[in-house]
Amino acid sequence: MNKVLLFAHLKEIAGQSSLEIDAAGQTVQSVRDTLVASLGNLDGVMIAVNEEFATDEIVIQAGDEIALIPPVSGG
Amino acid sequence: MNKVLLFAHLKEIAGQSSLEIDAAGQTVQSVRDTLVASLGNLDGVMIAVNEEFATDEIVIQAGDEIALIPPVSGG
Amino acid sequence: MYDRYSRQILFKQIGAKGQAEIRKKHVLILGVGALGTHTAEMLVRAGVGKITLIDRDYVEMSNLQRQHLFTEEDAQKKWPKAEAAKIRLQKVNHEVEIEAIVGHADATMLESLIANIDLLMDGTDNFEARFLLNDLAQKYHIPYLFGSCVGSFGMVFTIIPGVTPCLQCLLKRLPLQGQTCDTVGIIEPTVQMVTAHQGAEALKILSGNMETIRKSYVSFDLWDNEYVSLKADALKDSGCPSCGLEATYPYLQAETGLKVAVLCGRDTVQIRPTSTKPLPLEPLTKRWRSAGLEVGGNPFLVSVVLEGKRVVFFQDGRALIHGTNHVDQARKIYHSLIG
Amino acid sequence: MYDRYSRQILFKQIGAKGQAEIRKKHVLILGVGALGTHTAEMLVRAGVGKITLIDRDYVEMSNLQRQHLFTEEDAQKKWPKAEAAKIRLQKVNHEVEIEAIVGHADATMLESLIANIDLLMDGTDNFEARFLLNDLAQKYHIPYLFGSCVGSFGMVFTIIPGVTPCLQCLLKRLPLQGQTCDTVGIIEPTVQMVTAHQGAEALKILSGNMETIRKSYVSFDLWDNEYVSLKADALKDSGCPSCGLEATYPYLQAETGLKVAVLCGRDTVQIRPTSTKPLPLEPLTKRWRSAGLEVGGNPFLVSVVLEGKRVVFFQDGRALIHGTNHVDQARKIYHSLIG
Repeated sequence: MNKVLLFAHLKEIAGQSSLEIDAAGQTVQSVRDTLVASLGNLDGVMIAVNEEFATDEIVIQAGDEIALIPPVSGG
Repeated sequence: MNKVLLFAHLKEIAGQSSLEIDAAGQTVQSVRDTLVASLGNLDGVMIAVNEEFATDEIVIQAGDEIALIPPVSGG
Repeated sequence: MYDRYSRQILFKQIGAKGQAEIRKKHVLILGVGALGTHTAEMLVRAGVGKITLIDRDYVEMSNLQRQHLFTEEDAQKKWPKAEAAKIRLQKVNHEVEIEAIVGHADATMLESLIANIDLLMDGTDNFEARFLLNDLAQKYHIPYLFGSCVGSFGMVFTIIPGVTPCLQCLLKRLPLQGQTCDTVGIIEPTVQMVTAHQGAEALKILSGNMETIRKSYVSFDLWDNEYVSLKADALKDSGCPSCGLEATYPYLQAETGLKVAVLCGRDTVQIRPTSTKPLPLEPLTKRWRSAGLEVGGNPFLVSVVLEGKRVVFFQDGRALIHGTNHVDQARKIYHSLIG
Repeated sequence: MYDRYSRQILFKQIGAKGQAEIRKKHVLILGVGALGTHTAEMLVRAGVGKITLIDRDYVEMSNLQRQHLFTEEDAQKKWPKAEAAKIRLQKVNHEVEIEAIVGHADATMLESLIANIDLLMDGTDNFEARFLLNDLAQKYHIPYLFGSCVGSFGMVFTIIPGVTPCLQCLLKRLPLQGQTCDTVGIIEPTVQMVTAHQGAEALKILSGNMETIRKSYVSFDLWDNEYVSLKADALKDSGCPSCGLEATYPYLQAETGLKVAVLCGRDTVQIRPTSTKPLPLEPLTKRWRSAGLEVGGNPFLVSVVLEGKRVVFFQDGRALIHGTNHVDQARKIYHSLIG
């Protein structure tokens, strides 16, 4: 299983601050495509795996911690 | 072995930001007494084990990460 | 020990040598809102040589909750933010040279200012401006300190051309802005958390301590007690249009046409003519007054109410149409007033 | 949407209800230096009901690098910090009631002020004052936001009586202060990093969001890019003299005798009489002038130079002897002037 940490508005959409999914063997792009169903548009949302930003083709291993970091525009 | 993270002036005294020691089986108090030789006075320095402050009688396990947090008075 | 920078010089990673370096440097801060007022105050207190402040907006009461440097009087007078900040900052430190520019920063303006700039600080509230800063940083090899926040959530990243990934590498495209200050608000500590990081990075860069630059991307939520530090190296893209081998700096390309934009979080539309010839504010004021309209203002701008909407015209020809998000309605009101 | 607190009300964890709570609250900030000026400005901009500011010191040039609210003019006039802060803060927000107290805060003074205080904020620069605040928090069941910093290193902890460990549980005794502002300096972003955390915790407590209080002790180094968050529950001590079952609040016990203290980071000795009857500043000024001494001052204090040392007397009888760390030399100068 993989823990998915959520930030900013993604927490509100999910109603919780993290999700549990089984993403072992999937690419980052595939995880993104899957999560769109529950979290809505993820354009521009950066994905980190084990505290490191990952490109779309990286393959997730069992136990990897995933984090979704949306950019926000305020300032 | 145990990694010991150092903060504030302890880094300067040690000349590095962390130490490696073998503290398995020792209490926090015993680690404190040992480190005084290399780091000088540790009165008031708080000791955390695996990101949790520990009382003096807690016994360190192999692989535990130790952190030394000195209080500073500025403000 | 009575020197005003003594406590910063005592910090040995800066020292007298670093302080002398800081005094030589020129920093450009784009946006003098929440982030920009905080970082400007830090840099001026720290004794930087010169700062250039750019902001197109004026002070309003709803700014005061999080934008330092400004007072109730600034809001009552609708003083332009860059000018209001400059007045306060010169009282804090007259030794720092402060250039205040009231206007919309486009590629042409920024490229005309870029000579001798040592650091670009992000005080903007939209990603279009951030991508422009990012391209500017890459083209002219100047460090750029990205920061942004809403609510209790914020992020910060140090962009060093040739070393770190750039904003384009990280985000790929202008992100959809799900959350704005208008929809989810903001608390002031979030701003401070971003500017604490931006400020420390600025002092490292200006004092010549490049080896301790923060390499990771920080994202935090102060309300939920979260703080993550994420390695970003893997996102550096050799094909990136902003920092790659064949960079074209897309956000610096020439622009044409009347610019109309809905402002994030303001219920306001901005209209800006292509040519920036100065508006004749005095004759316009007289004409509107004689037409029975409610007109106010100061040397920098004129405020006039039409059809229940407040419109503010700046000397550079820009107008803000308040109380609407409708571009067409805004255009109509604009043309009704200017002809 | 033009309400001055609109962006804070839009933050849904606060909302209109939380904002109304914040408006009712009274916060005591002890110490109006680097931390205190930052948190005071945040609370005033956020629209808290009332703040009480206590500081014994006046503004000097070397403060300006990190202490917000103050200007060069404040330093030139040696204006007391609490009063200088109040003047600036009322321009930022006239709706907030601000009480400025120029004086040394001991147990007697603080206990006389404690009624109706909802929160204690740490703006102090020494642990004696912090242990006093900690005992006060425990005895009167008031949250206390501990914070401290030097260099690029800082720490912050939220103390809720009956819930979290207290400062005495964490430190056991007054720590030896290896590092002071005088020995290692400080950079302003470190201050902001501490006050960003203190500020968010303050807004949670004041708006009634106790469930999101930060439980862990944060320690960070902005220069070395370190941030740790440490659970502290294990240190809560049922035998603690400040918060245990048989608490005696040792730092609130009665004090006697002339108080002489070397001030951290100032090359200064403070002397304070036990009885705090007001000093007759005018007659003293005349006497010293007629003795040919260099005398200056303002309605709050008199500054006089003797034997090359500058001595500042406050209305409450305190004196600061600058340019020395020697208690006996300071006493001698003090007695030479006062008799």
